[in-house]
Amino acid sequence: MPNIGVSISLLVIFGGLAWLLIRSISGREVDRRIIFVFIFVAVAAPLLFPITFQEKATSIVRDLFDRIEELPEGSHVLISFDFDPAMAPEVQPMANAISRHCLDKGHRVIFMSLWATGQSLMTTTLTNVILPEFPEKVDGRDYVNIGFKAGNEGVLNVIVSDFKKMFPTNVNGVPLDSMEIFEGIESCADLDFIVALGGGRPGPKEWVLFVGDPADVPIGVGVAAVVAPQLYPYYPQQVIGILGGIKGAAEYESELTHRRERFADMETPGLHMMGPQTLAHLVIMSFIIIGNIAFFRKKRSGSDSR
Amino acid sequence: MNRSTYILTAIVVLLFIVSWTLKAVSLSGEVDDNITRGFLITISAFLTLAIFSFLYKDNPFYKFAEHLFVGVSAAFWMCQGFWSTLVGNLFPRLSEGLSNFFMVPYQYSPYNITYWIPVILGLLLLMRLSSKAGWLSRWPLAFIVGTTAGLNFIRYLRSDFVVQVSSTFVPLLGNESHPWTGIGDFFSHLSLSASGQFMMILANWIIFLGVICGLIYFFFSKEHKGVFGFASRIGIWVLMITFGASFGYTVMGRISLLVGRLTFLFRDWLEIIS
Amino acid sequence: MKRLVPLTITFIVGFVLIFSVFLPPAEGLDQTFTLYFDIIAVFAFFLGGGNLMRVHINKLRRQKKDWGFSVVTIAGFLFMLAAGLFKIGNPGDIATAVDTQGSLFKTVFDYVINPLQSTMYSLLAFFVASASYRAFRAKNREATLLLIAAFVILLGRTPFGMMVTGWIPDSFSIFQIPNLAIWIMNSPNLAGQRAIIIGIGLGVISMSLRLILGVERSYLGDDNA
Amino acid sequence: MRVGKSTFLHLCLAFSLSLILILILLTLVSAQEVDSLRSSTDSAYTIPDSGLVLVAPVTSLIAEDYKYDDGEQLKLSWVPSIDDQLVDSKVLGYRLFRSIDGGTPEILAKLPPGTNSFLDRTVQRERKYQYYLETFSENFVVQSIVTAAISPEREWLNLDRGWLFIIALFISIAIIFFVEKAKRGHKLYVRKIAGLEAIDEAVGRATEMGRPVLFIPGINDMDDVQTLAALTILGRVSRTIADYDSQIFMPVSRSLVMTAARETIKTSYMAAGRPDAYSDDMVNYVTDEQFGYVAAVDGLMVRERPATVFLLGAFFAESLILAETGNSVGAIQIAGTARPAQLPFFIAACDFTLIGEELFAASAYLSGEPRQLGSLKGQDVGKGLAMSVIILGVLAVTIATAWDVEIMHNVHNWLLGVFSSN
Repeated sequence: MPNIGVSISLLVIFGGLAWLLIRSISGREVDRRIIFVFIFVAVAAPLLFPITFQEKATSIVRDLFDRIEELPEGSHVLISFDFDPAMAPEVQPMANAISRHCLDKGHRVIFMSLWATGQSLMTTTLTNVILPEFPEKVDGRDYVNIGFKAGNEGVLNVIVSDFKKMFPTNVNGVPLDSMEIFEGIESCADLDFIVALGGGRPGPKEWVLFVGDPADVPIGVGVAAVVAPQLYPYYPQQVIGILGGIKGAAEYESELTHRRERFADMETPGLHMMGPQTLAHLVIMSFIIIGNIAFFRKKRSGSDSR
Repeated sequence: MNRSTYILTAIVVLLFIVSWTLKAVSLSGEVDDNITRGFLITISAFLTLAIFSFLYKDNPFYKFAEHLFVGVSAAFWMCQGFWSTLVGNLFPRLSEGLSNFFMVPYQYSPYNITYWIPVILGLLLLMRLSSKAGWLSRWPLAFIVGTTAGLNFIRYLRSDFVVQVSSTFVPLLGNESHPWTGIGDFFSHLSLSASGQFMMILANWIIFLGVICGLIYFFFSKEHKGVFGFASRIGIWVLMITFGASFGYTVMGRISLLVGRLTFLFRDWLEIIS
Repeated sequence: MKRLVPLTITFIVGFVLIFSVFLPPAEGLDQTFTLYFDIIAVFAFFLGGGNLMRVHINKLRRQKKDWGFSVVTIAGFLFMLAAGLFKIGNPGDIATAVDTQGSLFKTVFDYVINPLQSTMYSLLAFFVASASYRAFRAKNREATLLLIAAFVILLGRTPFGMMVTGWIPDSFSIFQIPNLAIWIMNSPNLAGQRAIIIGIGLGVISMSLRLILGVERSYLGDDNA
Repeated sequence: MRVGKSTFLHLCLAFSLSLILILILLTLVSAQEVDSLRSSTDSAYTIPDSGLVLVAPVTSLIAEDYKYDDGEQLKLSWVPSIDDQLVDSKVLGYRLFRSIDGGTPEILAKLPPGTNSFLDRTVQRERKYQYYLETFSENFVVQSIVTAAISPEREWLNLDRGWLFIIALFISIAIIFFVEKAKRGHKLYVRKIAGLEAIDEAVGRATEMGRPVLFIPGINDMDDVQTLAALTILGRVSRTIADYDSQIFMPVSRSLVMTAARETIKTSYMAAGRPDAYSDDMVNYVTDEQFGYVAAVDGLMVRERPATVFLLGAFFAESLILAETGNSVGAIQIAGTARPAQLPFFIAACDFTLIGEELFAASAYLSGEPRQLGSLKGQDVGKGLAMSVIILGVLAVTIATAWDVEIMHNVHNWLLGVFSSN
């Protein structure tokens, strides 16, 4: 049944594209609403009839994975959820995969957020991933959720020298001083690794500028694809590795499923989402070609008539 | 509003009720508040579709969603500002009574008095409402402009100027992983392998020259002629490649967002995928 | 007087903040001033929210076109404001977070704001396609470079890049599309980004200086113009 | 009172110079050396009892003043116990004790194995502090020797940032120098910026078509310099609009920006001699929510069909939504942002785009005032500095890595030190 669905939708997409190609050879432009329809079909069809492709991690993703892999057990890792529901489809799979990886390696994980909207997404990761998959881990010892604080970069400015000034308690009002996980942690400078997940401001860039550089803490980032190129200048000196968009998430997932047996059968939303991606990219590339053909035909006919 | 709009609205309302009912029925086994939940999921789906309808053209459903969005979200951020900035940060430094009222711990410090500065400036800002004393509202604005200029001067100097300059110190003849071992070796190992020495060296040359030419493009006070003009042409080409590459790279993220929304429609609302 | 005082305030505040970076006893000033800014911004909400209400109430009173939708805005605003300020339905007391699960505030956020926000954002998937269709044309040399770079990266982000060029031997592996894509991202793209970022740094420095020294005062209304 | 610009500038300069002088004096005063205090290295081993997991104490415990701060921190460093190993470590951790003014020692922190430093942020300048560390295993505890009493010191100047200060000073002086030079009537060349040349025409077109101009100052608040840049451009643009008698719409997403923008437009209209034509309704606050704002602006665009759209300031994901919608209603669009991530979309969908630095230069360029143009020349000096340093650094690191030349390594490291982010 899915195969029939796949075939029909592929037929619709490619047939339509061929038709538009023929039209464009006579120099005709395509209405933008037709493009919208194609994008809709290219994304919807693989969702209804799933197709997945294999991914292999690029070095920029593997660097981040290896860093978490090589940290000694019991290291303090801070994961900051600086994104909103709109970015969640891209960034949440990274958050889940990295949280799994850290906890499985026995690191102590501190969750926080600079975005008001990040707090509920953090709760999503805690309730959907950590509680069911790591029942042996104890809140306050192995991980802690210290929640959201308003103030954007201001928050970073403070925690870079003093954590408890900004976050006196965790999200449930328990003082941080009373927690085992915070022993020896006064500020961000005492952390072993920071993973900044986000895509807006404040986000990974601010973490690098306000915390990573001044306190000299290694930072790995996971970002929405749109801001990843902007972070390349910081790699590899100022950031350890970059997960860019859903492809980065998919690569991390495939690395995790291949290199840590425990996760061989885990859910891989990132990998699943690559199906619609591939088709949509194909459609956009086709439209670029169609647009150029139409453009050159028009230019030629324009110069002919002159 | 013409007749067809009324008919369309009636149909949408009907579909809304049908969806609500079906959703409530399908949730009845799982949750207690299935009627509320059915309503909430249906309204989410309705709003999602209302926004998508804008792609075709402007219409009353989009207008409804837009106006609702504006009203609700403006209040959302105001409440956030009230609870997190005023209650969370100002009151604990201003007054013990207010702190106790809102049950936030009072933070005593001899400098607390300085927190009257933003309060006074904030009140001056409200002077804008008066036609006579309106000019007083320029003071807080001047304060803000000064703050922004002062803070960003050093911030950008450090992160955008100093650090980016020193990150551009790239070796042009090889690095630790590809050490330079003489011109003979270079030619005998010449290859176009992505991880080979040649591509690495080429990349560094492009970074070096690209940054220099890019900066030349931004020169304001020198005419872009001759060698300088040539370099600035190279600069704009490098910028164009940058823009093209960033654009292409971004597409993936944008598609993901649509995937997220369609997943909501197909899974949470229609329940046709799992 | 009306101009001297604001200019002096800007100058002193800006200058002090720049120097605080170099003086350890004054180093906390940037945090303090950031907080001051946030507090002033909350006061400004009165003006903003008041203005929003005024505009829509006027529309309603004068029965302007689409006045019916203004009712939606006003109702939504007041409803959410009440839900947030009085913490309606909040399971805890006054000290619990305003967006605690179960509160009316959080419910409206989850089922109204969130879907609207994400859907609006997802429109980009469509616009990115229509923009690339229109803009990526080989009109001249610059546009052609833009087009080629975009195309290579797009191809490199899919498994097709590897399918089409996977046969290329290792010694020419730069021509494998995914490798080329990463190389473009790391080399010319990085060079361009850096040139832009350094330029921005200088632009901000100069702009800040102009503001602090009162050379740029068009935001206060320019007396020369 | 009307203040001459030059008088004000001179006042500023005088004030700055005196401050710098004071700073230099302060450096001389505060340049005293603080000796760090060392404990003697080894303490005696306890005679082993059977069954005890014996561990060695930490050695070389040093307490010293933290540089550079306001006298709020003391830095402790030590060599961890030799029994503190990555694998099969006998050491379970350390306990740090502190006594204040010779009082009874109290526990300050429990530290995990592998720690070799600690920053005590809970100290005061008037007090004297002594520290010692306990190394503990499962059932054994050993103490290090106690450090000598020490108080934290306040440093008046952060000497780590000396180079940053010099770079800041260099660029500032270059800018001020050219501002002054231009003021004295020295002619300056400034290259054309296409997007800005088009402004008059774009506003004129709106007037001809009888459609409004839409001005979007980005979605960030006044704490972003890009918003300030947008407002300074608004000052010039609204002047043109007032002169042409066009209509302007300006929905904004921040209340403060609304207040500032009204002030800006109002003064421009007054300067144009048409205060009666100004109305507060030109600028309206919509919502702080990013996409709520975008939804409203999109709606406004398709309903009001502006002839000209300005998208100047800090933009995020919404850049393309706005630019595509503007394009679909046939508006001329002039965009500009210093968010590198959003520039490609403006380049693709708008008629003119101010790239990064050009956004900040725009209002100076539009003003046509020599002083403002002088500051652009000053920026170019900054670019010259960047280029020379890059060339020098690249040369140094190339020679250093290729032929391992000692002096070039030093040059490279020195440059990295000068251009470092602390």
